Amino acid sequence: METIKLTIDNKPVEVPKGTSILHAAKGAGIHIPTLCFFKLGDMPIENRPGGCRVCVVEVQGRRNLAPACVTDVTEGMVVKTHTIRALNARKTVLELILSDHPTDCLVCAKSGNCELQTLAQDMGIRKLHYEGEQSHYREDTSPAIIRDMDKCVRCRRCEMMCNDVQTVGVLSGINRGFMSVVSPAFEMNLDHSVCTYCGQCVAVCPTGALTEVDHTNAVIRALADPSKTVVVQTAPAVRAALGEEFGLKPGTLVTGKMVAALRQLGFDYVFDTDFAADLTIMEEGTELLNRLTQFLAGDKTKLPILTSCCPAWVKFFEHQFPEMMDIPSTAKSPQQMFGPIAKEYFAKKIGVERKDMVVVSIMPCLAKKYECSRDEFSHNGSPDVDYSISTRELANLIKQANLEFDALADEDFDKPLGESTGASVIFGTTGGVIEAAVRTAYELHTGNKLPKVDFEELRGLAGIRSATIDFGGLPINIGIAHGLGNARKLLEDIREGKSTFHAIEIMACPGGCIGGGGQPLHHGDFSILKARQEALYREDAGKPIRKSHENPFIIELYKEFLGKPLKLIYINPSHPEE
Amino acid sequence: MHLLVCGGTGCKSSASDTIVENLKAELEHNSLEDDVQVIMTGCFGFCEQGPVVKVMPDNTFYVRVTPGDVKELVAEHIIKGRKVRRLLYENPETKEPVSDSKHMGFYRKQIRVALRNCGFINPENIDEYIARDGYSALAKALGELSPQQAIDIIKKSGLRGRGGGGFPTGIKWELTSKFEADQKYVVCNADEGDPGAFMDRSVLEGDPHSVIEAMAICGYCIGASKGLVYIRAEYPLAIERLKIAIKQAQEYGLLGLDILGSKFSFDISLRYGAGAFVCGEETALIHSMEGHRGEPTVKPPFPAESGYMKKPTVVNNVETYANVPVIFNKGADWFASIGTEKSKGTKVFALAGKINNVGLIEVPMGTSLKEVIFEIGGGIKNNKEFKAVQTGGPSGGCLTSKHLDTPIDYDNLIASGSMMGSGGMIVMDEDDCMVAMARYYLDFTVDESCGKCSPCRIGTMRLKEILDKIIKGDGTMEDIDRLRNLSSVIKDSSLCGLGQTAPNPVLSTLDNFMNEYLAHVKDKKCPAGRCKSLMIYKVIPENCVGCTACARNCPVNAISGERKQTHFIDTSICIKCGACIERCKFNAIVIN
Amino acid sequence: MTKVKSLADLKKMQEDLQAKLKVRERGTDPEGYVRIKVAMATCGIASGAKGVMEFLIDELDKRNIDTLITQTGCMGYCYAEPTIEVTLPNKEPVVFGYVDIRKADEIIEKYIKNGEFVEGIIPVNYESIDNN
Amino acid sequence: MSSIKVELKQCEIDKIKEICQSFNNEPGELINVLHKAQGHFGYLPAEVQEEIALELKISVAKVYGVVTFYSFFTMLPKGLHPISICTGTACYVRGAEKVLDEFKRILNIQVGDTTKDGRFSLSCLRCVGACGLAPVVMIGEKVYGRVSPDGVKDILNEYS
Repeated sequence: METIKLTIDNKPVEVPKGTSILHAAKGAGIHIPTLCFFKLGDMPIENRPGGCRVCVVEVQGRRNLAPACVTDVTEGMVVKTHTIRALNARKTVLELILSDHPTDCLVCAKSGNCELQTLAQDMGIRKLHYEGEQSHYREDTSPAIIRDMDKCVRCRRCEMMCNDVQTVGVLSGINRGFMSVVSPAFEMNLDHSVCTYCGQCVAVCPTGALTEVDHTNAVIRALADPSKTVVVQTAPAVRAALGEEFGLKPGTLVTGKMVAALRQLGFDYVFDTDFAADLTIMEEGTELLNRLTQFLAGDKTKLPILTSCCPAWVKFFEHQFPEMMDIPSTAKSPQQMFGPIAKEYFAKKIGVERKDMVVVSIMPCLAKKYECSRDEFSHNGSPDVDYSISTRELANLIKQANLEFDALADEDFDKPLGESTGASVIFGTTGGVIEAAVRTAYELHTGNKLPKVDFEELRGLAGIRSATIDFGGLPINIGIAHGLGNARKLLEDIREGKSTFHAIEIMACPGGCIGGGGQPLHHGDFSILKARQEALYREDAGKPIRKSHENPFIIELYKEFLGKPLKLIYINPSHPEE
Repeated sequence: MHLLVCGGTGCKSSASDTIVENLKAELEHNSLEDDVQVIMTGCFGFCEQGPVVKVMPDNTFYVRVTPGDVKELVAEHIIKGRKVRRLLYENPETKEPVSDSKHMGFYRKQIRVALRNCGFINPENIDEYIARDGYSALAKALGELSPQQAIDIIKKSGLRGRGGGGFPTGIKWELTSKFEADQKYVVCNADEGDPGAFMDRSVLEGDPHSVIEAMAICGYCIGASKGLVYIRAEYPLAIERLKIAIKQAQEYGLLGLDILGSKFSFDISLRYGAGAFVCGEETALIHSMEGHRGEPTVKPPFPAESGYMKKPTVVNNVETYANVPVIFNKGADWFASIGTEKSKGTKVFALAGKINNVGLIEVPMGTSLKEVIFEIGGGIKNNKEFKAVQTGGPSGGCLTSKHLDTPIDYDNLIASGSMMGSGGMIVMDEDDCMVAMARYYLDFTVDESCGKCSPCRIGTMRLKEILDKIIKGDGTMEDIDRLRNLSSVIKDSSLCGLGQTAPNPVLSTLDNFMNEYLAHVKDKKCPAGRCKSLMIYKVIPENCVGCTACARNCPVNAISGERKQTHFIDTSICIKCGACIERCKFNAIVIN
Repeated sequence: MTKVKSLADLKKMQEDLQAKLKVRERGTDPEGYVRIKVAMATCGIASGAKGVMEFLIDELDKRNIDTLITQTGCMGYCYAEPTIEVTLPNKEPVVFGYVDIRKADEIIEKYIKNGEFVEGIIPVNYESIDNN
Repeated sequence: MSSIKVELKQCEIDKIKEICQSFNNEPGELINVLHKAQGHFGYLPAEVQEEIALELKISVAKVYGVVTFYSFFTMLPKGLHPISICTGTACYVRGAEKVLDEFKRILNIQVGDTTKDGRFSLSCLRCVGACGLAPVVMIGEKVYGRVSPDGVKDILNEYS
């Protein structure tokens, strides 16, 4: 590989051709501050509009300062990152940005986690020399996301996520000059747009401009209400990331501590969405087999089947591929399967009326907030799931309850809705749902025991993956996509009749739920996603039961309550009131 | 026989009116009034040696004529047919008197190269262009030169981009020619955006074929078969004429497939600007042509490598292209013989503002500001005092009398704190406030900033706010320091040329007119009397006769006083509209 | 319209057209046409050049003066718009500025008919490259 | 950008389709399409932008982003006689501001507004390139040069 030699702050550096000053400096242990720059892990996507100008450095012989993030190194380049000229420019630029930013840091949702705040601290800004008019925009509150564009720094990361990564196309730079900002068309509210609430914009926003709708107070009120039985369900991906909010290493599994914390918070029953994930596999797996049978009988329209457990993905195809609505599975998502099971089955079991039960879900996701607010998921105005809070909000609740998270002793989920298999744990990562489905579908279809439950060929972090699984002589082609942009490619193939897949798993967020919009911010560092993913596979490997259909409580649920699968379908939702 | 007397403002101020009267009287005296006609003309552009009298048809050119010379002129020249040698113009080099003005072309400060056909041919008729050597440069390139040889001619000519930056055109073409690609593009930037500049519009309206021909030559040089003109939608006439010209060129086969049997194919289509000054920046322009918001991107990659549709692209402006065919027809050496060492050829300027001869002029590089303003431009309107000339539009600066002798070229203008820009030249007089001028340009930049980078988006707003504060009389000395620091940071750290040059109007006025800033900040006065907040309207009791005209016309009833008594203006109510001053016939109201 | 197919074609065409144009510009046309060019760029049109051109066309026709009137681009004298250039047979072109209808009438009556100059002449103040 | 709501008739939708097709429904031609659409409708209401987005297969947000970037595009219908005051430098130094103030005063509207009767709308524009005639005002296609504040009333009277 061709390399380039240069010096940065008097240090000789040699890097491959095409490296930016920013990366070259990083390799030499020199950390140049950035704001708009954002690199999404291993994906070939980088946000470097060169707009914020916080990373400007002095390059010998150049007329003006160079933005380090978007200037490639050249042979013999002499870079100085902290001359008085560069420092003054950087500080002045930051002061300018702060001069068009509200100073309500103390009560900002992003405080402590705000990149702008950190920059101001690191650069020792103590006074704003340039104050003046600030740009103001209407605040926009949707079921999942709050946009407070007064806090926008025009880094355009959200725009990049929404358009380039997710291809949803809700956001665009609008207006010009001082009043330019990122917004949906006509500055409409997000809930009037085709936004999927995937929350990836929130996940990358450096400031408090994009935040989740916070339900922690509602949860606290419910917990404090003695007339309510409050049930909580925790999604698979939460346990692999929650620890990061308390300073634990990425990939630390905190399932036991999380259960302990939830109990301490006062939840009456601590259950697991994993249980519902096993249920999903039963429903979706059965549907897959039914459709496979019809497919093999000659009805080629029956396959591929697409997973439907990701609400952002569901909303995406509702808006973008309305003519293909019969392709996805009709199964509800685990969160929404859990709701009615808790309120109709479990509540009866413990003698609590539906109206006195509150179901809270802890999700790595913001779209789940929207999902539980959908009309079809409520019964006479009472939602199946009352509140969905993100991993970040849970961490906040735990902090508010003065719990020393790290010191909590591990505890177990309650029964019966807390019992789950290894198959359901891996729902939290890309490839996990389809692997869980394959484990069950294989055995149900062939009637044979799987020789090996781990399907390495379905794992990984590549945006689009495929594998062929031998179902006892019947080759089943599996496709996997995460990130809606990748999903779009697979869908377009289907529309054009080019797809050869029988089953496709789709997750809206890069990495799947481990990279969800409600997770602790990973700042584009895919090593964090990898660590979370490995943690989930570890938990799966350590489970005594690793196939959904072998979950004894699931078997009992069907026996006692549901009867046969295909009751928890998505479209025309019918409540299991038998 | 005709006697043409210069009626330009300069000559008029040195009694050319009297000369006309005297001439007429003298002719009448000699009963020659029917044979010889005295005509007052427009400006000869020779104010330096005015008043000027030209005798037709023999083209005798008399300079520094006084009313006292009239008798001799008539007696000698008209009656006896002998030229008055002492009044003849002297060749500055040979010191010889020049009797026939046909041989004194050099007095003319202007040479029309880019504008050679403007006002000469019918722009809607390709035949007239062809008759003026049109398309022979293209024919020469296609028939006799390799692309590299053609590029070498442009390089040798020393032509630099006329759009502002002054990048050598030949090098730009050469760079683009070296990148391999299945398609390349030739782009003409006709989104002339500097307020006060209209040379590109004039070229397209007056000589569209020269741009078309040059673009085709460029296409041949770099290996492009497609040309695009990015033109302001606000220029309907230029668009119309360009469309006609393209159609005619296509009909003649001078655009299209296999031009002049050379196997070279080239065609041109139009893209419209939509009112965004930043699209003058080439990357922003390219994004706009692709249907995006006109936001610039960081260079490199330069358009030469990755431009329109990510293909190698040359972007030049209209005036640059207009020079190209001449270079081929007259030779690179000829072109390089005009101008200064580093800036070759001529430059078109749009001369406007407080100047007598507002107009479009073209002078060799190296001409001084003085020659442009006081000779070609005929000096300052209404005999006011020259204060400054603004060049380079919102990216340029205000130059003062100390710069008048500076030869105009790219490098000198930058060294003086301004820039060439596209060629707007706005002249200001004593009534113009330089702080308000700086604010005017910042207002423009704030409006036109795309908003992509922070220093430009927020910084220009803050600059404007500080200037507003100073204009209102609330400025402090710290504000002046803040203006300086902020300006230097915006220049140093903005993404594109718009931001990098936006502070120039502030910096150049700070450098050249600090006294005006100080007057606003310290004395709370606007020396030019232009900043309303700093004006106080007062009645001079000695002059006021109590006619009540002012009070009756005051829209806010700020003036009180009995009839035939001295009036009084309540400054707390006064809105400084100036209605009272206009109505007062006794000069009894003044502004402090 | 015929296509110009080769370099030779263009040269031939150029010669023909140049000859024609020379006739026109130098006013050596045996027919003795008067040539008028009206500066019709945006500035000129905004100042009323169109009206002046229409007036000239109508009036010269009415007054039986054979004239060839064409439009052209900006002559550069923005301060004096509308501007027109009049070339009488065998004479040098003369540019007139501030030409409104009244002035146009005066130009027809005095200059075109009798060769008498009228006020408003704008001396050509630039060098054309043809002379170099 | 403020806007008004309209309902497109079928023939208007067809017109938009026709405009888009004339540019081969090429997303890169968005600005040309918007020019033509504005030429036809006089302005670009949200509904027109949505239809264009649909035809060119790009997001509405993107269309809106482009519309709001360029000052030539408007989402509000202009007055019957749109008045544009040139605020280019030449006009500025020759008193365009005072002329603008006079228009504002007489029409009792601000820049960007339309009079209640819909007859006049007021806007500023960059240089029209008629600096020799500064200050310049355009009403519709007609250019008025060397306008003084006193002359504003007479100009407006031409349209009453």
